[in-house]
Amino acid sequence: MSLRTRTGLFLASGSVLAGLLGWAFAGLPAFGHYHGVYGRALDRVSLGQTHAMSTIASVTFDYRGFDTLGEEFILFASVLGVSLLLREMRERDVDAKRLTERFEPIRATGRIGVPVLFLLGLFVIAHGYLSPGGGFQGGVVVAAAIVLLAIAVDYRAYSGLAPKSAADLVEGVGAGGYVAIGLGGLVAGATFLESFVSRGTIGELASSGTIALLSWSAGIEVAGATVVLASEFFEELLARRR
Amino acid sequence: MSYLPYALAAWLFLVGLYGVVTSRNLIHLVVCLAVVQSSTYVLLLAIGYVEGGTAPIFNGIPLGKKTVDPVVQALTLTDVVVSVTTMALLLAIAVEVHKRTGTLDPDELREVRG
Amino acid sequence: MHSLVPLVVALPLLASAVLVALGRHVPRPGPDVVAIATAAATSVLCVLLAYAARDHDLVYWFGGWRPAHGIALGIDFDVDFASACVAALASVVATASLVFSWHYFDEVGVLFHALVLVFLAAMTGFALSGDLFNLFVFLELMSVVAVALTAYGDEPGPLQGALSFAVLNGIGAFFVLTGIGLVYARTGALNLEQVGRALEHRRPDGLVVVAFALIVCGFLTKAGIVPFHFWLSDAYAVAPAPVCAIFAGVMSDLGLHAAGRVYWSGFAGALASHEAGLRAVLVALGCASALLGGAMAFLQRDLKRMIAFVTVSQLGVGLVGIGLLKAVALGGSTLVVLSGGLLRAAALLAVGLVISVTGVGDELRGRGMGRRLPLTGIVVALAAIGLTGLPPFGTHAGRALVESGAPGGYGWLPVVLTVASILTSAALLRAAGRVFLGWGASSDSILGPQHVSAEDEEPRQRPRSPVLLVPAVVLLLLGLGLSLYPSVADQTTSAAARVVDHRAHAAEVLAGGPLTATRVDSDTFGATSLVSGIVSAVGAVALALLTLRLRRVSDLPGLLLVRPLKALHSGVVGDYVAWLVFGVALVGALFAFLLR
Amino acid sequence: MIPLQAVALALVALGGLAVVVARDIVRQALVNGFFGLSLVVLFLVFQAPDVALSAITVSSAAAPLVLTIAILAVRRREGRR
Repeated sequence: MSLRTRTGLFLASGSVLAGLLGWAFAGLPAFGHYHGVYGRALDRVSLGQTHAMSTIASVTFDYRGFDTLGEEFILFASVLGVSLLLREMRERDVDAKRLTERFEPIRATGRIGVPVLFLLGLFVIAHGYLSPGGGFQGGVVVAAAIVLLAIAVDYRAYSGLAPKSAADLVEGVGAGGYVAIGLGGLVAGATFLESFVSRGTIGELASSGTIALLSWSAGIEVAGATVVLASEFFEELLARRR
Repeated sequence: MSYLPYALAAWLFLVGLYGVVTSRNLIHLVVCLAVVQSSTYVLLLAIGYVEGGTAPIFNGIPLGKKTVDPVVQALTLTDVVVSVTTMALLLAIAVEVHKRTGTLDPDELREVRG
Repeated sequence: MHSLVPLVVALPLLASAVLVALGRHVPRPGPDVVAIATAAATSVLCVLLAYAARDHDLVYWFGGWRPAHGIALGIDFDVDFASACVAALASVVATASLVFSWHYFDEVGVLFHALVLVFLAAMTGFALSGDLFNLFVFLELMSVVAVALTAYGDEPGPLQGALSFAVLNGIGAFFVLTGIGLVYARTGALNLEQVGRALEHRRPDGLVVVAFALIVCGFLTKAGIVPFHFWLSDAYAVAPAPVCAIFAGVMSDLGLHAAGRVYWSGFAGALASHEAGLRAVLVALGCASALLGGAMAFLQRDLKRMIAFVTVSQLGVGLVGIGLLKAVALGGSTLVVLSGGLLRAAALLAVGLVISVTGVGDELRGRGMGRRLPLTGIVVALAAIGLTGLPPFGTHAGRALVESGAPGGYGWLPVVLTVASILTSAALLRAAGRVFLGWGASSDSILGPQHVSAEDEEPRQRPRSPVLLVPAVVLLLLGLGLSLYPSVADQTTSAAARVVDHRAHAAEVLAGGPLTATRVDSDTFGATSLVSGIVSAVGAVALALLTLRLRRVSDLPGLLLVRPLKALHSGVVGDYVAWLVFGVALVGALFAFLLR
Repeated sequence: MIPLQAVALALVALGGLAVVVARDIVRQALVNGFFGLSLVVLFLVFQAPDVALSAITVSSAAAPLVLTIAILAVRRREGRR
């Protein structure tokens, strides 16, 4: 099809689709007036059952922890995919100095940023079930700190700190750790992903059972995956000209 | 007024699709795809919103206060992660396509057809 | 038995993570052995689950969150016989593919194995999940892995196929997710059975009808049903053969399975009074796929792409089975999916062997190149015969059940299915005759595009380990033999009857209610099914011989409509997205018209 | 609906359109950053701090990083031709 016919076909069917969506959305409860049984039930029982202050955390890592397992492997698999694609075809040699030159302006701020971000990331992972945050958000922040090290300080220091095999190891441990914690429930005689450690006291850092463990393993996986991802893309950029 | 958030979801879905259909650059196309996906965040969160409700985190708020739906938020969290990973994978493919063919224009990629 | 349920997902995922973490330090046969052993163990687990689920579902609640007062707090796996069989199909094909790739790739990193294992887990999870959002998660996981594997090409060509795959399936998944959002807004539930209960009480309005349309269209995109199929053939043409075998054997079938499951568990109660309209739409889509897939398969010269269209056609038959909305036909659909999937995967692995030995995967360029591979040729030919549904082999039992489920007014259905299966199998037989026997002409303008990359490359002959053929033979025998084992047909129809009885099913899942061991005797194959099976087989052989005899397909009368048909498959991702939106709008509008 | 929500909705609506019509990929990457931030604001006024937090890590770190590098990698190869 020419661009024109294609756009025409899209506009015609898109307007039908718009009509359908409008028709469907008219049946939604008015904005702000939702009363779903699932959320209400969880709001009522979650704190007592899971000892997690944040219902989001208890949904993410407990009631629907199995979804999160799938989500973690989506990240895992797409990073494997990127590695497979870019590693395969790359012109090997990497020119490490060019990266630092390229990002000169952010070097100064970066030096301070690295440790601050790193600690912030760990904090966000640790407090996910007490306040907003958790493994996924914190993991990205930790990874951002490591990546900033590459840009702001020295790519060689970065690749020394996060060589591919180490990053792969971290990623595998994070993803496998989630499954292993899930299997821990089975081994303890309960079900997969059932909390098999003490739930602790509400509000304390050591509370909420496996939610904390799962959140940490997600954090490790996300940090590892993001670092691998960033390295692959960096090297794509830094590959020496042929 | 009270249906505007849903209208926004529909708008983002269709506008994003329009971008995907008419795109002449794979990187542009990938970003448009992310716009389509952002429509699902808006829809999910808008569905679970409760007027005057707070976030479902019982840290300092009195028990029994109205909260917004926690489930849709957990779903959206997953959705956001899916979005960025898909984007990274697609961008890697786009870079690879460019490396092999020297073009990013989807209309010029007709090697496999018929 | 219950605690085995999560293992079919957890085991491959864990093995995959271990491979990535440590695989770098393990020398070559190590990762292969680990991956194959894991996939084989998963196959055994799935077969055990199917056996355990033959009379009633195994319902597994993750985290131990059993439903309270009919409200599901967590996520469940609802293992019924059909789902467990589809999961078993996935793991058997994945095992075969891993065995095949051990000798297929000269150099394969550990990442490939890790990805195949994640793929396997995603497929078993998708087959078994009883939760709408969890289905979405596994749908996305399947897509991400499959795209990565597609792009992992030994093919030097552009990655266009991988890209179309990612974009089309991504958009399909967003349609699904929008539908899920609508359903959640109405019912406050994500568990399929709970959704079904909540929707049943009200007349379906715009929200329910559109949500159903969006979810079904999203799953049919994965299944590659016309007009959502465009990405599929391009992806197959690019992906390496062992990966293609998984695509052809299982991945598409899973989309169909999910569509059936979502209808019966979630929407059957709400839409019960509109069965006739719904049936018309779904059967029409199925027939369109069966015929268009057949025609396009017949017009291909690229062998993998040909099998891609065979898949489209066969899944059309599967959709007809689901769309008839009858227990017998649903059971037949499962059987078609199972035996057809095994046969297509076998054919693809055989084609992969040809590619591996000769370096050519093209019918015309490969003419006569397969003479030294007689066994491989026999595998392809037998798979093609099995796909015709020649009694009593292969897809015969499944198709017979589908046809016997056709209500009044659908008497023409066997004719359509017969035509479709003649076309698909004739295409495969023609290709087999050309490649393995050297029959027919060496050029034909109508088959595929004139331009094929690396046309003048010197064909190679590489000696290959005969082990490479073993997985294809095993899949072939399983696919051919499934129908011979009569209790399988009984089991699938009984399982389908339990799915169709959706109220009892919901009670079973949500309340651990009384287990109804419905027994249906499927032994009602009429004379029509025998006739249509035999006619398909004879017709396919005859058509294949005719085209080889004519020397050119383009000499066949009545091929004038071919060029526009082929032009539709333009390879441009924007076109495909436009067609996808067109399809959703069409299905949605038809539903709006018929189901209100 | 409170006015803040209406403003956030309008911002996101305009942002989405702007991302699509920005045909130059460098400009689009920039606009996309703003679109991401407008989504973060929307999530905050929808009382979804968790989602906002992950959206901000994604739209201020992960997405721009891969996008920028992809664009640079393509540009670099174009320059070589």
